[in-house]
Amino acid sequence: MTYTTETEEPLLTLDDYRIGFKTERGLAKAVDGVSLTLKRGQTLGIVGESGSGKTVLNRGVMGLLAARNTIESGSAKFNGQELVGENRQSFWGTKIAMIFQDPMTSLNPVMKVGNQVMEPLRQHKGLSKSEAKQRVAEIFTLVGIPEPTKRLDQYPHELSGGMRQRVMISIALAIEPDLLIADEPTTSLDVTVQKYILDLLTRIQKEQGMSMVLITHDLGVARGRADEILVMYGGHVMEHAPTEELFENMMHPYTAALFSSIPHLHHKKHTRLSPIPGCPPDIVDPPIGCRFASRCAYAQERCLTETPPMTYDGDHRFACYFPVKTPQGQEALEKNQKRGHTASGLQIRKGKVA
Amino acid sequence: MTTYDEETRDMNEPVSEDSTELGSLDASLAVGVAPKKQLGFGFWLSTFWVVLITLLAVLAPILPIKDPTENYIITETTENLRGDLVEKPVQPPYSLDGNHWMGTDKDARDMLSRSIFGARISLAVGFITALFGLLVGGALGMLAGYFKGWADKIISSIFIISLSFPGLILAILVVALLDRSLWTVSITIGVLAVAPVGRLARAQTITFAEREFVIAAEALGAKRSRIIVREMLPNVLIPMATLSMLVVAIAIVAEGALAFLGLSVQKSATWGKLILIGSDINTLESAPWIAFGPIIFLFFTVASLNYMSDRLRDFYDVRDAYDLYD
Amino acid sequence: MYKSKFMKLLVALVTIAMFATACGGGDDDSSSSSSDSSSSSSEATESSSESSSASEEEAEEEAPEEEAEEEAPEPEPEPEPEPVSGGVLRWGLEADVDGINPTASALSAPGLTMAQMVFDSLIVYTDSAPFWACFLCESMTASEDLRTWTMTLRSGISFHDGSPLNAAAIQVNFEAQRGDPLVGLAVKPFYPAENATTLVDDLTISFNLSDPDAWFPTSLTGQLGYVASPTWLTAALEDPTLDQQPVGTGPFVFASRNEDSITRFERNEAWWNGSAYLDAIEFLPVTDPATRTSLLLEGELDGLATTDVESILRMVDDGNIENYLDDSGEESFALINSAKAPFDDIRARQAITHATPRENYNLLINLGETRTADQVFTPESPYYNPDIVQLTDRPDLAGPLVESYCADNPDNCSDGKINMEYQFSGPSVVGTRISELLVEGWEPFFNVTIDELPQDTHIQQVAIGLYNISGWRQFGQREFTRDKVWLLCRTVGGISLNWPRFCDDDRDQLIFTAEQTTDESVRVEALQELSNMINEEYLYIFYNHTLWDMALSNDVNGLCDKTTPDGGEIICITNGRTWFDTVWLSE
Amino acid sequence: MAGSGTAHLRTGDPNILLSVQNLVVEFPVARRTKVHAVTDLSFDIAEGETLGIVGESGCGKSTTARAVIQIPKPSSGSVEFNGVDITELSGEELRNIRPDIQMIFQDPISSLNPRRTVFDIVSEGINIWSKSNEDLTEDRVVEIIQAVGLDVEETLTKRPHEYSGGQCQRISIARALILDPKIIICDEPVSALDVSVQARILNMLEDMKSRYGLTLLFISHDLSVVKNVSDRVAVMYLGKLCEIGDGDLLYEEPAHPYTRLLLAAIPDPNNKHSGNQDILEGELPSPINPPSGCRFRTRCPRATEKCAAEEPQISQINDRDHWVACHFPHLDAKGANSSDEILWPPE
Amino acid sequence: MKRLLGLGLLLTVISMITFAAMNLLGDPLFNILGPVAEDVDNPDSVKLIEEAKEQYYLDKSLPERYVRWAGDFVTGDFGVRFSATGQPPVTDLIKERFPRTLQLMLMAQLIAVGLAIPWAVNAASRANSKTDKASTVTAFAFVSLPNFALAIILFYVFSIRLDWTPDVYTATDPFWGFTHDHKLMQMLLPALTLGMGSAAGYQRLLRTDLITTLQQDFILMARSKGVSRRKVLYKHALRPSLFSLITLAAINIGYLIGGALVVETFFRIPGLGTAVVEAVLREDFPVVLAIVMIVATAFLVFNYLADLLYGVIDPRVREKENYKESIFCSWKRRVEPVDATVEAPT
Repeated sequence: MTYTTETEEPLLTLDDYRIGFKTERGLAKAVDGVSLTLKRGQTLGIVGESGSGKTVLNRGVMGLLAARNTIESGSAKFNGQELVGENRQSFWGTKIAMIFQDPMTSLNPVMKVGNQVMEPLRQHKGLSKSEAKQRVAEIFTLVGIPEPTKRLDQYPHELSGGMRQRVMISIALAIEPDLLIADEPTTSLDVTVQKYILDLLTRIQKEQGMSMVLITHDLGVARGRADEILVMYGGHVMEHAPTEELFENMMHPYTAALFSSIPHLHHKKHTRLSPIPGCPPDIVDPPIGCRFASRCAYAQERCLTETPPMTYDGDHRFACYFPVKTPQGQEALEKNQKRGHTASGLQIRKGKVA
Repeated sequence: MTTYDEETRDMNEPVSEDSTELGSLDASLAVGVAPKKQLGFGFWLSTFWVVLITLLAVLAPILPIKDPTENYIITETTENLRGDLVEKPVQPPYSLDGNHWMGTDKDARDMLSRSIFGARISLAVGFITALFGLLVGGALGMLAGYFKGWADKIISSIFIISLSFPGLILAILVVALLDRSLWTVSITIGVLAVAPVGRLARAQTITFAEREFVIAAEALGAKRSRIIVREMLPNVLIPMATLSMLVVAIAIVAEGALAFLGLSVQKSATWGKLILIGSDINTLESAPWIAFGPIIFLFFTVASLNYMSDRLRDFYDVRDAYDLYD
Repeated sequence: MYKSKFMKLLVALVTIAMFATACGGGDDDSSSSSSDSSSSSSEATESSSESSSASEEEAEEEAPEEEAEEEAPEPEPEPEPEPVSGGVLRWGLEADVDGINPTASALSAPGLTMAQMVFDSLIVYTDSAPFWACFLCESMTASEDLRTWTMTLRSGISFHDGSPLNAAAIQVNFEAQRGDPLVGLAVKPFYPAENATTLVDDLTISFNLSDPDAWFPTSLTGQLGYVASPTWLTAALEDPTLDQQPVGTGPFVFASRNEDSITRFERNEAWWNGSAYLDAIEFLPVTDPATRTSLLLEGELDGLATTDVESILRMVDDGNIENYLDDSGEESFALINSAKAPFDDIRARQAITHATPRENYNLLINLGETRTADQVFTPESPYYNPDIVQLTDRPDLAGPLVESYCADNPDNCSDGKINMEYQFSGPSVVGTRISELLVEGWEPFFNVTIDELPQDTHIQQVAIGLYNISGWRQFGQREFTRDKVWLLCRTVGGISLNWPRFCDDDRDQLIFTAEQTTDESVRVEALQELSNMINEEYLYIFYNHTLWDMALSNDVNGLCDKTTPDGGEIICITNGRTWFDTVWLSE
Repeated sequence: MAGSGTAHLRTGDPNILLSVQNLVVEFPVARRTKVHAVTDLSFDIAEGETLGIVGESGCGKSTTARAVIQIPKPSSGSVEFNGVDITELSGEELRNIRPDIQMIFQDPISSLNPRRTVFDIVSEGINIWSKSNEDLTEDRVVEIIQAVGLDVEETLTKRPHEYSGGQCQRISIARALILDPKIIICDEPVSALDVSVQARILNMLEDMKSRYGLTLLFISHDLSVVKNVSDRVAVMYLGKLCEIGDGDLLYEEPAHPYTRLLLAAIPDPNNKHSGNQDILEGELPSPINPPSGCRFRTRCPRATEKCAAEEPQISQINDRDHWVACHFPHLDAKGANSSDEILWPPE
Repeated sequence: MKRLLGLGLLLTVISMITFAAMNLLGDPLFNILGPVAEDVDNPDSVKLIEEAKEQYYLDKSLPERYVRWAGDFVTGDFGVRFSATGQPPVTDLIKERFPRTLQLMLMAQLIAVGLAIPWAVNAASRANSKTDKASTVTAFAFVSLPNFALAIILFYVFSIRLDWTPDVYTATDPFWGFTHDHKLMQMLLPALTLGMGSAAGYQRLLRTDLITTLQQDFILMARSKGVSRRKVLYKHALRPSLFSLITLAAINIGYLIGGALVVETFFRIPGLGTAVVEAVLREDFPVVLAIVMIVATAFLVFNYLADLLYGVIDPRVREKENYKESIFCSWKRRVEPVDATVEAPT
């Protein structure tokens, strides 16, 4: 299935994109038929729990997965150029940049940070050493690293977590990419630093006019930073909508469940949380039908046998037969509450998943 | 269905060695499907070999094999210069044949049975050494690691000093000055094993002493002795056990080296001694089986022990590498 | 520098060329010291076993029958190619030595080999009566009572350092050797304390002996006969490092020495007896006989000497090597200490002799290539006693003897077996093999403790009698009475050169009888009886006559062309040693 | 900020179970240098109450937890439990009081002995104390194991590594509960867990608390989580206390500049503080050589010279259960509570 | 520096222990004089004994002798041998023998490191591929093969069967050259014997470390920056993985010395290894003492250098002195970067 609402040619288009890993037990379908488009200058937030396939998706697009164990299919177009089956090394360091979760481990501990930022400049832009240094100092200033020339000669361990992440961003900036993929860029940082870095990323993205994919497990992080949010679960796209639309209308039970399982600031103390029952699907041998069915309070018999197709509601799309806040959904939930369990056997008491 | 559901995914799988294509995401990590840890066929094959050789060694005197000291001289009838037919002994060594599966040495002794009898001493040295090293080194190391402070300082200094001595020189010195009995050789090598084993025990103890389950036990009100026995020991024992196989292997090699220098157990032949006897250029050229037979025995035994240790280390996820002691 | 005198003493004792032949310090036989891999070293004691001063007839004549066919050297007169001057000969030694000073150093086989380059000896052995000839001397005559021998030197000879050779120089050498607290121990017993030598004139000197000796000149064929520059000797007393840089009158001049590596001698252009063909000769110590052999076969060496039977066979099989084989020298045997329990009882000595698996020994250790020995003489020798049979390989005879011994000496027995210790030098592969083989034979009657000792310690312990039975090798003087130092009562003592510590005046008398006459019939009778007495006392368990091989590559010519200055023939090969002044390299 | 003072202590309240006063923990790092991990910290917890301690990494919250259970003992200060200063106790006395104070750790792997079965681990407390306390029987183990939602049969044979992180945390809780403690110190019990699992553990903690009448000291860096479980919340910065008080009150009207910054940074979609434009400048000062006066002054948007010269003392705000250590607190903070929206599934 | 002082102290303790052991294990007088030392009734012997006592300072107390010996040792005079002539002096012997052993060790280490690094990089970059499995098996075989056995096998194949390498060490100069006459070729097999075993050990260690490193994010980062595969392997991954290897290589000095005893003996190289075996056998303790000290010093110094090298390789170590000790503490453990709480302010 193709999903395009674009007039302008999108920067990145995935169509039924799949990634499988060969494991001892069989093929692990980490990304299973994802379609999306990313417009130029836009930010796409990809949200999901660990194991949902969000990281694999991006590394797959980058071509950073081990070829030996990986099977990639479908279509992924970057700038109109097909990526699947192609060697993507020419994009590395030129068109696409990445930022990783832990700034400590994603910087080489034995190289001066200056050199690490200079590397792509010298390699791809052909700058001389002094030119590169000059440029790095500029970038450092841009990302708010004080005393940039002094920092050039420092090693990662001499910097704080926030500073390291700024260096990471500098590397991405040095590349001047069309697309920046930020994979959980702030998870290991303290909240105050996290806020700074996210704000910085957004600012830079806007200033440089690049596209960004922001991967996170925290819906809150995506809000305010992403133009659109894509929710993944078990390798599937569950829901995809412009950010504000999503927060207003969470159509997919999974999105809603994910959101309500987290304690929120506006809750009174000792508010009972609503955890998601059960465990993530086995992607080597995924359940037939909806992957979330076994944990879903709305699940009906149909969900267990048929994979729900993507439903479009303007910019909002979701893969569910019984979306939240729709009559079908409400009916399904009530039915389940009445019989005390869902179609998958999940018990429900007093309207709560037990 | 219980109130709380199982979360089957083990999120704490250690990084597997699979598919390290320059930092690529590991499949199992990416999808949360961890391969089951297994000791593997090789481990059981190694175990089989070690058990077999140990059994052979123990049972050697009652096995239907040739006498390892008997000179099985073959005679043949030939004409002498005068044309008389005379019975003449054939000059050994004899090559491999149905009678001597591994040939004979220059003294017409059966190499197979000599190798099996050689295993008796080699393995005995290995096991005694390991036992001594583990008992003494393990106890010292655990003491140092758990109590820290002065005990640690003193014991650690002893370890360092003993490590700085070139081991084999020390061994030949002791062995040359004292009598060359099985016990002297074993204990000498065992003493050399104390420091490396002790250091591992100490490191392990320290590692585990810092782990939170020890604090938890203390918080439960467990006494020190109980913590050592119930919490520390089971954890230190596993790496020690895997190490012990390595120590046996290393002791066998060390004994072999001593024997190769002509300085090991005097009375009986060990593998090292058998190899030494076959190792001069003439013998190697004319009768390579004399040296290579025992080499194969030695190699398979040492490799098996090493491999077992290695596998167990992986299996129990003992992080500290310890192949330092040679 | 202080010298460890006791060690030096023993080293010297067992290697002095004058009286001795070697005691087999180490491995008692064919594979000899040179086969022990790790302990063999530059120490002189190491290869002391191989030293000997007795020389032999050419190998072709003397070699045992079974080897005769294999021998390469051809006696046929071929058109002799002309000798060419030049070239460097590389010779493999079984070990390096501590020094090359005849009056202070332990001249073991390699030491003697090298010493023969720098030093001329006073006397050389010859093939016909009186079986010796003057070399550095011009003449030598005995007094009536055979106690005083007067020697006249050749004139006009000078040492490499320019000092002249004269009677005084001989006296300095002799007294230095006799006066050396250690080397002298084997010299002292046979001379009066005072006036052992008398200077007659500038070139004439008299030796005054304690006992009459018709064969005295043969004493001067080896270390005692080497004459070194007195100037150098004096200097070396002050600075022992000079022991490494010998100065003599010989055909070659010491050039350089790198311990454990290469010792080089160059042609003495001003040699009094002509000029050597070789530009230089280099000695390389290679302790392992197999390796040494390989080097020769590969052309890295031009020659070597060995007793390792396996190596000998390899070289005999190779077409490009000339082998000079000779087994008339030393004997290999087990040495029994008659002064210490249990072998102070002849029954124990008999029993162990009977239990000894000598056949296997000769088959396995000597590869069946050596001749079994029952006595010190080979069958070719006029003194060979055909009646002597050493009863080995007869365990049936050993049983009753052990039983009767143990009945009388229960303290020295356990479980009906005699307790004893077998010593040998090690670590050595052959030594180990031998010990295992012997123990295999002895075990039914003896509780054998094996004691593998470093060579030096082994020699020490044997010298002071701290042993039961031990692997050994000695005898082998061409003139047998020169071996008297190992047999006489007067060499028994705290430190005993009479290793078995066995004294029998009658036996001594037989030696003196043989020594004091040149009458062959008297000598035959005396020496055959001597052999018999040795056999009956069960002091040595003879295994075999040691087989020496001097092996040279085919390019080496003129080996035995050396003559006395007067043109007389010389026995040129002596237990693996020879001269190289007539040797030349073809091509 | 980060001030000292004990004004906020509810001295004399008979319900106070644990009272920590002037706690100081220092570690030597090199010759003559010390890390001042916790300096002059005071708080108290009433019976049945949950006190949440929140702060960023390096603020000393975990150190505080360890100091409370006396492993290791604090450098100075007192920890009164049930009126007894346990810092004064040693040896057997201390051991006897331990069953009442239990702890749950962050790392589910490190806190469970990998070589023992889960049943063993849980019943360890029983094994230690059964002689002196006859109530402790195997039945209790079974009860507790079931209470935390594990299968008793399985625990008999399985070892910790066969369980997931969430389950391991349940095991830890079970182990802590087995001796029927008065108080449980929870040191970041959910930060290593996935969000959906985290909710389950938090719910369970609440269940256990009501079921066994526990008092909790809950430590976390996650403000939302702390708010959810705590009755009172304390905010720490660089080893000192900034603000303490009723959870709802503190979150509603944060008075300390640091608290405000923290709250503003929370990426919660409904965070009403996120509009605060102040940004936390600079880096965390070294605890080896902390700033003089108020420890937060180096990064505080309101700092003046006074803050460097004088350490603020803790003081009460508006006569409510709300205490702050700051010279210039935000006392005007008012905000509407707009948390009526209830998401799925409906309560 | 403090650590250097510690090193000196350690060496002093070692030398004291060794010295005392050498003097107490055997009767030094007996070692010099043999049985004569016991023969106190004989005036000749007594004279020898007196002379020896004076010569070797045996009439002095043990500490005094130690001080005397240590003083000489520090100035490079290792004393007089307990040998027939006392010649050559220990110093000369060491001077003569040491270069050969040093050459051997250097060659062995070069071979080991030179082989191990590309081998490990290659294996780690294709972890669990067939190539990697094959190389793991190979490495395992070499690790399990005692060096005396390896020596025999190499000698059998290359010297006896193929005749590529010479049978014997003849100490011939020059070093460089490829015929049997050159030291290079003569040292090749011994160095290979020592080097291969070590190389296999290094490979196993480095491979594991590299695999760990290669799974780090910064490798992914480097690749996503467009750094070439080769550069990623050798520039980004290798250096941070070298820690354990350096430690092992330093500790391996001890192993190499042990191996040298065997290998030198087998290949008949007159080096320190053979010297010490000979000396031990004839109880020539001054030589043993000197060699033990040289080896212990080398061992400790190399470990010290390894520690310094850590700093070169990893800047984290350079600044914080929290690596403390390598052999002195935990050899294979890299000290984790300091906790955030101790982080320096900017």
